[in-house]
Amino acid sequence: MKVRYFAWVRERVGHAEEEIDLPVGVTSVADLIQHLAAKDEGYAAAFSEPTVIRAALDQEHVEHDMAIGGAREIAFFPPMTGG
Amino acid sequence: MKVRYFAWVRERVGHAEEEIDLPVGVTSVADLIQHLAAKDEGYAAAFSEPTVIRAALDQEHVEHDMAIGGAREIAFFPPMTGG
Amino acid sequence: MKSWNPDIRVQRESFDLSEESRRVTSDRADVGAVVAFTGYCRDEGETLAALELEHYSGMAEGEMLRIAREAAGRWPLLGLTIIHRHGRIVPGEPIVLVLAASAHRQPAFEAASFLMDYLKTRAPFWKKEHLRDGSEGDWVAAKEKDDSAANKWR
Amino acid sequence: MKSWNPDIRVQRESFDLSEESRRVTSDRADVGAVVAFTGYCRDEGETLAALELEHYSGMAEGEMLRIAREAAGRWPLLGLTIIHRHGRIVPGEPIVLVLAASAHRQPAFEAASFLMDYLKTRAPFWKKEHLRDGSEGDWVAAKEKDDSAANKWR
Repeated sequence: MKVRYFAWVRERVGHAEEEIDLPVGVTSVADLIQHLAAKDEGYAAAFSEPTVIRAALDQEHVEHDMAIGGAREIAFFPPMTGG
Repeated sequence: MKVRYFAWVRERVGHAEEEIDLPVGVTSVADLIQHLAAKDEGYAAAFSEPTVIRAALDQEHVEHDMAIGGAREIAFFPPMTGG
Repeated sequence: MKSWNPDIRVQRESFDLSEESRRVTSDRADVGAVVAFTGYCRDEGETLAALELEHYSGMAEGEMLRIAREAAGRWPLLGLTIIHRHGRIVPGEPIVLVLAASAHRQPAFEAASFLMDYLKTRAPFWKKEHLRDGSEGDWVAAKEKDDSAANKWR
Repeated sequence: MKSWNPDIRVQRESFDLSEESRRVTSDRADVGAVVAFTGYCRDEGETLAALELEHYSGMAEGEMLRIAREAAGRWPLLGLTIIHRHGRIVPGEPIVLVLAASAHRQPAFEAASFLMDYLKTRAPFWKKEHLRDGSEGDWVAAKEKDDSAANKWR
């Protein structure tokens, strides 16, 4: 699936998007955050405070306990500051 | 002093303004309304429900118990419908 | 903070929203929010030909200025414009503009809403209807709910 | 009542308030009230050179449309426009426009205020500061009070 990052999550991770295969055992948004945080220092910095990270599945806001299911795209970003 | 009338008060009275000398005994706005209502049928129709009539002394809203004092201009009109 | 005075106008002519917005925001960068309310003449289910707006010249401007100063005392505003038209206005045309500028959105929204509620009940304007069937309609009746809307700010 | 769809735009270019207002009011005479909120880029005490607005293309439009439909379900609106800019925006320039049209003023005020509160907390846009001293500033932090403003509509 495609993973997208925005704002300072993107800057810390080091890229705007990537394709990943969901590892066995990763079923919820929270699982994926934990998995990504372990990849390297950049990811660790991006996800060091998981509770502030917002997530969207197929471009809709979701909570961290949401199952990823068959979503094609997941996005992680800080609280929004538009308007 | 100058007395001015607006909207349906003006239409019922039959003119937009007039000069009057305050009769002895007329000291408050309510007194003047009572005095005017007795002038003729038009005035009587204009002031038949005194409580709905709004008044302004020298172009500021006042209550009916306000003393007319040395005001140069008094105005009577229905509740406003601007905006 | 730049000093400013409320911009109060009573006029026959219409107005341009963009121009009025520029007037309060140009040459400055401390304004973060502008709320512009425009009130229009409705055709009341295609029955209305026009509204004739009568006003008390002099008092109208004075009352609008008092209302504007009241708003400026209640909220941290950076600019304020009130334009009220008089004369004959046909359906679809604007009647009134209230524009409030502030650093943040909340004061601008509240001030604009307050100004409209107060204008409705305190500014000396009266609307008379002219109907499409050629007859002279009634004077528009004041609404109870306009009074209660104004009272909520007390 | 004419049927209508919310007008949702995410764009680099600025917008014209009068033109957007005309778009929702022309060729009809049932609109009695238009509330237009414009949000501007402030210079933050002359420290800010520009804001860079990043957005999640696709989701931004989708979320704005969901918010607009939510407003249309809550208030008797006759038109609704939301324009949000992205890219580099300098102080004094507009960032966002929310415009709500209704027969009466209360729904227009409430819907515009609701839309702004929801946009702030749900539309995927992020602001990064570029400072006048040449340094890259921080990402603007989300405000606790924006969350509470949005929550009051629940």
